[in-house]
Amino acid sequence: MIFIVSFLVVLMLVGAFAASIFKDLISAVIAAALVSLIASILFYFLQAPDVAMAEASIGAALTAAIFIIAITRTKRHEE
Amino acid sequence: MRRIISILLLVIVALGISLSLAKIPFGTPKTKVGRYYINKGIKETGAANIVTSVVVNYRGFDTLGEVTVLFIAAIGLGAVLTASGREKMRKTEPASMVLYTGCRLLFPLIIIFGTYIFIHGHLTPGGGFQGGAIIASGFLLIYLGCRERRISRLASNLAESLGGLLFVVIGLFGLVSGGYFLSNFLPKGTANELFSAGIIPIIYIAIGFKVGSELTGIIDNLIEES
Amino acid sequence: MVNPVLLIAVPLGLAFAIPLFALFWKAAAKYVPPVAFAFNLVISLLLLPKVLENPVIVSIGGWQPPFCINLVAGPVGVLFSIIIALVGLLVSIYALDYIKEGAAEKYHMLYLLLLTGATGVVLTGDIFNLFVFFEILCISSYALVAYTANKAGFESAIKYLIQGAVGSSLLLIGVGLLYGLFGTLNMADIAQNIKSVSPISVFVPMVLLITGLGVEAAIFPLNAWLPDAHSSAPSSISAVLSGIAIEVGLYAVVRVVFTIFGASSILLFLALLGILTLLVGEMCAFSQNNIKRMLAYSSIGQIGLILFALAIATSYGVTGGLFQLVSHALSKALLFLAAGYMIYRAGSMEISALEGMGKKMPLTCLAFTIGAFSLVGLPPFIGFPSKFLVVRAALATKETFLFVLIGLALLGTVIEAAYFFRVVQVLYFKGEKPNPERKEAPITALVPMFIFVVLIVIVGIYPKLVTDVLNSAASELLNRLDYIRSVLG
Amino acid sequence: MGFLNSYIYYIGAFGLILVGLYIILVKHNLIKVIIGLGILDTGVNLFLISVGYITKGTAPIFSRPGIDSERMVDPVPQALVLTAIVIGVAVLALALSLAIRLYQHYGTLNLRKIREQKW
Repeated sequence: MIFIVSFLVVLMLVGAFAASIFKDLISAVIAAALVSLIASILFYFLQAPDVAMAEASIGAALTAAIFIIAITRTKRHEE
Repeated sequence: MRRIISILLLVIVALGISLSLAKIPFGTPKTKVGRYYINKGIKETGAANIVTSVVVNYRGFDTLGEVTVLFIAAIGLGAVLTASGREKMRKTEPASMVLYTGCRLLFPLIIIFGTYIFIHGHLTPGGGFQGGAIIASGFLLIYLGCRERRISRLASNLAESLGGLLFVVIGLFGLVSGGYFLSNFLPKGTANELFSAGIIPIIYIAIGFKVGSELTGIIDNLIEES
Repeated sequence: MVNPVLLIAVPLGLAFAIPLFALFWKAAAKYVPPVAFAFNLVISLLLLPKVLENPVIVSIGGWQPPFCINLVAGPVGVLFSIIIALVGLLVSIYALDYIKEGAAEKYHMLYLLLLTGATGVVLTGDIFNLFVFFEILCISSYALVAYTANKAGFESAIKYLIQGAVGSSLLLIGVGLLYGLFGTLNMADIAQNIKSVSPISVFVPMVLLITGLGVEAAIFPLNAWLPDAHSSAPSSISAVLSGIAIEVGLYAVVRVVFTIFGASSILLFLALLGILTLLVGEMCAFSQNNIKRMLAYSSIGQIGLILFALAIATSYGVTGGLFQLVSHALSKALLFLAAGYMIYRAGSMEISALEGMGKKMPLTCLAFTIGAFSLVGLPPFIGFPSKFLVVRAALATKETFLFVLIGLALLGTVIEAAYFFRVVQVLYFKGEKPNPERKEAPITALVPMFIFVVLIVIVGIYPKLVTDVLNSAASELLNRLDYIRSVLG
Repeated sequence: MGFLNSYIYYIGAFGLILVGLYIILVKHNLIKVIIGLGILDTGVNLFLISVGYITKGTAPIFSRPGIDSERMVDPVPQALVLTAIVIGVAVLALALSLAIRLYQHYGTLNLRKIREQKW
């Protein structure tokens, strides 16, 4: 169990770093959505199923969608 | 330069927080309020899901505020994006047949699933926010797959208003009948049944409609070309 | 039975109902905020005599604190809710004609919700609930700053939003740490147990809370957003942002420091911060050519003075600080309202463009002048007794450090006087045209300004009218044990 | 191992908070900054939930009779986080709408170039 959790935490932090490094904003948003998704799994491990559901549906899915809509209406690449 | 200063700042923040965290060991019970809710919650509110009883009943005022925050965001987004006053247009390239049919088929299922989630909020994990978000994602699918369809702005505004009003009116009704704002004035029933927990399911249904229509409104406003 | 929860629930319900009203009558939206604030004003005034004897504690949902959210309508809360309702009512009357373009219905909803959030912040007795109402206040002000829909509005709004969002995240971390340490969110309950853990681990959440709330209160290093936001918003919104929003932020800081933490160790630091805020604000205001930016910087200066007075933490000091806060709320709201129509007629925010306005719009300019004189602290306006009380409080402490600081504060006041007199001089004694055509502001603007002027003059002449309330408010802030006892019983 | 067991969630939460703050402080692109705000929010939420956890706890739901209520995790932080998630998405949506409008006016999202206002 602890190994799975550690692996997920490391993956999550890597995702957060990737979100800061990627020049392509869509990729950065996907990385940020990955962070939210892993956070939602961690919420589930922490016995918070309500929060896990909210994070997965609001934090990961909808937020990523509105980010992508906004990026298509602005510019895709960071200068 | 800016980077170095920021990193120094972050190090200070990290040190400070870790200092305080030493007194909050992970995994040990440390709460008195939470314990009270677990021990008394099911008797006092009738909801099997303690988180729901905390969200809707014990800390219902927070939830009222939270619904208001989302309402503000929806209005504010509308004010920011439509302020130019220009006529709205949308690209209407038709989606492919498979996508179109798939979306039409999935949409009702998603709506039913979302409704199920918020109606059963007091029994199982989930509730108004999660259900509302799922409903909004159903509408997002419609926006992406069936592009010529439009959601009636009027209907979504009405759902928003009525959901919010219902919440406040139930609260005020509790004030009149029970002496306290948001007090649970309906019979509690037996736990783990659909018709139980007094006002909790009603409020969660109101929240579900409100959150669903607000998130849909946010997506709608963002997706429209202005 | 008058219940303080009505102060929050009724305006919220009305705000939710505005789209429904608009179905039947398009123009209904703009009449809802005046009605809501008139209701709030009546309810708060009815509550006032009762809370002067004993604070009214109501719990939401019918459980005992700390197991539910409770509202604490003490003298401080009711004092603030009266100010909010009063300023809100007058500014919403002003906005009836002032707001013409854009999505007016949305403006009125956001305006109503902004001040409802402010009322919630001052009444709540629960730290997380405070966070939620704070977010209502902040998010509606982000949207309203962008309401003018020009470059400057969007830019200021996004800067304000980013700083505000970071601030509220820090606030939330602080709340989380407090919950981890004490297992409760009720402010009185936390205050009761604050001594049971080591001071070091309490220090970190305190710093986080002060930083988070300080962004909205515009305390010195955290106030970069304020001049942009307050100068790009519509003038009616600048009036409530300057007159109410930052004061409410300051209230939250003071409530956290005094009631929850009972921290006497950082008071001198806060006093120093206050004077720094004051000097920075006044000096920047002095060098501005844009009248709204000048007023915004002057708000920073005034907030610094209020923070300094509150941080003296004697009975005199806190009374003086609260008095100064009331006087700033009234005077600055008046100044922004008057400036709004002056800018509208002149077509520019530059001070030089306002030349000769004193002849074109004599009543509006007179209101502006009275507001300016009151803010500087000239008798017989409200600013004089309040500043006098602050100075007296600082001198009464007999501490050299505070003497030095109050000397600096007086220096700031001199700068303030210099730039306000410059504007007044431009209004009346410059301008070539001998007889320009007169075009006053509409009656919906003149009436609120007139009421503000009347209040400023009356309270300036008879400060006794408010000192009773201010004294009991100060003693509520200073006696945290009474607060704890009245909430937890 | 004991160290990991007791601190891994805190490490994750504060890692996210620090990365989020770093993005906000250092990056110039507005959308990037808003992504940073989202990551910061997630980190704060994860921290709040980990505060309420009890080792070997169960979810605070009486889904069937006879569940041991002694080992239920604290429901309050979960309620707070539900609120915080919704507030977070509200702020993000508003920020993105402002970003769209700024792009229409300035043609760029670089915060260094969006500098009409000065001190």
